[in-house]
Amino acid sequence: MNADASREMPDARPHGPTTRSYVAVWGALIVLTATTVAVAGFNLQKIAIIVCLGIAAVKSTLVLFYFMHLRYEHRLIIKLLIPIAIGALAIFIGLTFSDVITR
Amino acid sequence: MATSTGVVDGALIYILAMSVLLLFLIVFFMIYFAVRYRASRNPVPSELPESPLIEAIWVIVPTLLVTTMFIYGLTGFRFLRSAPANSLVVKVYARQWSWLFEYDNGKKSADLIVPLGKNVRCELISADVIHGFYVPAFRIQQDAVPGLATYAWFNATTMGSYYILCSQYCGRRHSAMIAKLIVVPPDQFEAWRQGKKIEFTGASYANMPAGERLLYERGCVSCHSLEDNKMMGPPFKGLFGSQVVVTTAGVQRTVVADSAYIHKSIVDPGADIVSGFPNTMPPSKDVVSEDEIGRIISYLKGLK
Amino acid sequence: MNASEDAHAAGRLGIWLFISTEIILFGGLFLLYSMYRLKNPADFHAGSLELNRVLGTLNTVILITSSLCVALAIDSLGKGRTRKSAWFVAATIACAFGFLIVKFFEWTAKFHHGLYPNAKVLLSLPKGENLFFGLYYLMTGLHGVHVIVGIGVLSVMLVRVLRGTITPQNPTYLVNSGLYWHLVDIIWIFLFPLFYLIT
Amino acid sequence: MAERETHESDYVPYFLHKGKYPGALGWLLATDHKRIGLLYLACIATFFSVAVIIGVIMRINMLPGHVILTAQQYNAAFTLHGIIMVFLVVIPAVPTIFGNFFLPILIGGRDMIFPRLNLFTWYLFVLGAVLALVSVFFGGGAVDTGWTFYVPFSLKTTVNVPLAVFAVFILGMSSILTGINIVTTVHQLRAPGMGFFRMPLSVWGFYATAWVQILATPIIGITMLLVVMERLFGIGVFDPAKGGDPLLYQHLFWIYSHPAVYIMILPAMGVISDIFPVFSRKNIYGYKMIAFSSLAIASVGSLVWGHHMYVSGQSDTAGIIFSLLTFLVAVPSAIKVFNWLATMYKGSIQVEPPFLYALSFIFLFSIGGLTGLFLGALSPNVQLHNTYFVVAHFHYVIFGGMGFGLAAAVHYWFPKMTGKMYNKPLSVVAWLVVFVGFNIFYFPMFILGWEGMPRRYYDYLPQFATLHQVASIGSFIMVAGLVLVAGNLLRGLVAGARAPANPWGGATLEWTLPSPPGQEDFEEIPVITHGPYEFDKKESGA
Repeated sequence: MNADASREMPDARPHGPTTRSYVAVWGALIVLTATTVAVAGFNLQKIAIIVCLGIAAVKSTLVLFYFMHLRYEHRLIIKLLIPIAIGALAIFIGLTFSDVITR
Repeated sequence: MATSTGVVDGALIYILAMSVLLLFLIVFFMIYFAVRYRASRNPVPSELPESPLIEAIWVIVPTLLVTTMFIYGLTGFRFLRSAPANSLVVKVYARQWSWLFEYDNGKKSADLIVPLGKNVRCELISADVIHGFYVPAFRIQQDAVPGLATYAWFNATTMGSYYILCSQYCGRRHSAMIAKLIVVPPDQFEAWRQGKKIEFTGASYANMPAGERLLYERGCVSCHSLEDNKMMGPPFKGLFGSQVVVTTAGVQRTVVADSAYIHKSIVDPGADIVSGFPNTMPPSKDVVSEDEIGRIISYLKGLK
Repeated sequence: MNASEDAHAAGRLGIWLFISTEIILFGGLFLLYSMYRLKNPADFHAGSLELNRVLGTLNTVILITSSLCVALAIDSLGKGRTRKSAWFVAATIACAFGFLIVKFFEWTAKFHHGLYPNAKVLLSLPKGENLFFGLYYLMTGLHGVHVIVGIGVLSVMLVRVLRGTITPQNPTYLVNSGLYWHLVDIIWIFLFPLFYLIT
Repeated sequence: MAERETHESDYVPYFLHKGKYPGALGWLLATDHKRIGLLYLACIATFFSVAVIIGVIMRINMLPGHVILTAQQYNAAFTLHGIIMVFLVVIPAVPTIFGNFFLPILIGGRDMIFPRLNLFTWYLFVLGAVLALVSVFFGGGAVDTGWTFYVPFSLKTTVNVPLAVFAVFILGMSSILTGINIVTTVHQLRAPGMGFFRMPLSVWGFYATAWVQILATPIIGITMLLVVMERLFGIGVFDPAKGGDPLLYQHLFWIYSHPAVYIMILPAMGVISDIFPVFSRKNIYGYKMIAFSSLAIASVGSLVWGHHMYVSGQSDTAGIIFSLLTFLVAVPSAIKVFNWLATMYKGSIQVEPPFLYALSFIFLFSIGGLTGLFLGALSPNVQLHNTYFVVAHFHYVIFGGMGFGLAAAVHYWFPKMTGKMYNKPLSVVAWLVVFVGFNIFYFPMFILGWEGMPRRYYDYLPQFATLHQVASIGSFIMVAGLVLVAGNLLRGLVAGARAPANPWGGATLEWTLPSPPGQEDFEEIPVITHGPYEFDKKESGA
């Protein structure tokens, strides 16, 4: 986080995932998409929401970690940004929820 | 005044006392330090070592203080938000820009007449935009939101006439959206509610012909002038029997303002839109009965 | 001190901050979606049955593939294979157009059924379905605007890679455009189940 | 500084520097943070004057027997006054003027990290302002919704709502990008040795504010876009007739607009935290507490928006939760005030004009903050909501707090920015007139509100006439004072005495530069060896 953190290598140099692992992640994403569509086909009702959003969360984590290199990120502030944004959103939604369900 | 008045004032005065005390301390120390430690008298500053104890006090004391305020406010709020089960229910219709009060037996009134010492539950209904039902003397306020059921309640403890104001900005004549709340003895109230003609002191539209009074009570005059000046809607003076240019389903035509036309304009105002005016009037079927429309028409006939 | 490396580090922090703001921008719509779904579960169920799940799935695959392409473009550039990188950027843009074309057919079909805002058919349906389609158009529409912006940004990147103003030593613009494009993908990853799958 | 004088020959003040472009283009295409700060200053000063004039017209209208506006004009007037003040003046003022000008210098950098983005935010700002202005004259006329644009009224009214709310969207984008620039600059450009806890507290203020700008502003952006979509396509997400819930609009609106109050006040508090130690000649008391309380205000302040909605139809449970959270946010604000006072204790105090503004900031902000407790408490709020009490409260917080903080900043940094000095005795007189006028103006509004005078009323019941008259007279005094302040500063700019490099004896980095600074700020990036308020060490540093 300090000033010395700014002296670092650009990350287009090959210290992130390999070409093969990108394709593997793509494969995983396609499989997960197929799974989520299949799951939605069964009539799971309320569980379907949890499963579908759970799979979506896994998929976006894969994109964030590998495609967007968050796994190889060494700056704390950047690692924290997505949790901060999601956290802020969760609070916004949660507090609004506290009104809507008790109204 | 009402039972809620004292409840709210208690919390207000407690917070006021604490605030005045705190403000006094802050200003006192600020001025005292500025004078006592002015550069000419105290040329060499001395560092104040940071003290965890002092800092802890600065966190804990305000926290405790505001907690008491929260609890005081909460108790009052609980009171304001729990209408007793045996309340007299009044439906409050808020529309741009007038109030209408309807009692459980269907009696309608432009003023909120209530019995002394009885719990009254006002159920708020908005026909168009958000309005605020606000009785300053009773310390009660609640918004009327379209599509949402809200309420406020009170128990009046003093006879008299009070203002009902609209506190949520609702457009051009927001500040004119005022009605009266009149507290009367329970027996008089009951007689009035059953249809006996009583004019209470302070009532808004006493001694008017029935048709004209309806125009006031149901808020028509907010947009339609009884003179000939142009407001949100066409003026009423000289309307009856005149030629009116209207747009019906996109086609412009000229009609004569007869009884049928006026009746239709009240129950389905969007059908014929008078040229030069916006299509903003809400359908008024629920607000006026057939009988009342008849009285309005006969009043307009005479308004030359 | 290496100025280009500093600029790269700053650009990365900047683009991640920007991505956070985008998440919250869509978050406002997610907030509305969750509240209205909570209040109108049956209407939302009916609404999502109206949507074409096949086209939705197709678009998901297209976007995931485009995400892979842009990742590979950056990967190739890092290995010094500029030409290959340019091809991958072009493939990404092609996928983006593919996505928009599918979306276009989807919207057009809905319009033909009178399922568009303020349409008589839609207004005659229960209020919850009106909200569902309102949110559907707003959210996929805002996402579509992001896809269009992405096409613009990636086209500029394509030109710059070909002209050699984006190089293996100076990849910042391409890397950051890639991050933006992945974000567009992630948002769709959530929109897809919310509108097409959960019934 | 001694070293600086030997280089006197190559020093050119930043505004005389010959850059790539000549004349006006040198300003309009400037990427130098100081010039962009001044571009913002020029715009914001203009908008402020316009909004003040609208305010005075409203006050004349409220004088008993002086009706000069129609109801519709009055409604448009308070709407415009609100939109201009909130979105074009108060939210951007301190971060864009002083953040731009001083943030890089205070952390020992030469510019903001993204200079071109910085200029772009100014163009977005101007575009937003122009759109807001244009909306007054086209498409149905000036907005009459109040600056809150509450639905469904804003969906029904016939005036030009879409353009006005779109302007707010553009201004929001500008604000977000400024926030991103500030956070990145603080993370990337601190000079060697400038750890987070050696940053001046004003930088902490800008930094905390920037986070709120980044995390909350997108919500107003999307909300305003939704209003545009509602108006253009009738989608119905906010329209109760189509199933929409107007209260969700209020939630979304206040999710941003309450934290926006902290966007307004936090940077001003930061500047005040810089001024107190300088004029007490003493290290700030409780540096870390002040720094962390900024972050605490920024984060807890984002959880309290529902206190605008106790009587809106929101559930009682939510009201109770929001009230509790609201009281929690009072604590860090109180901590700051106590720490400022403790900084004065046993100091060596010189009451110069900036310090006078800082002291009055404490007084007015305390009144604003304490009256906030009335409004945060549940049952008193039921009585006071949407009355003049609220109007008085937020003017004490925003004008008394942020406005006087801004004035303190102007009087503190004026010599550094211009290289000239204003007339000090006259500035004290001007301060007194503004301060007295301010209190005569706004204090009666507390009483009006308590007695039940609703806000946004074109007209009022006869019993309120006297207090309205007093408030109007106060407003005239205050505006006379503002003219005096502006006149004194302009006179100082044109004909003031030359200002020394460090007129107040400050220990932060900007005072190591000549007044005004040169184009590059620092000839050599300084190495920081001590905190920002260690006055005895200032010779050894930098």
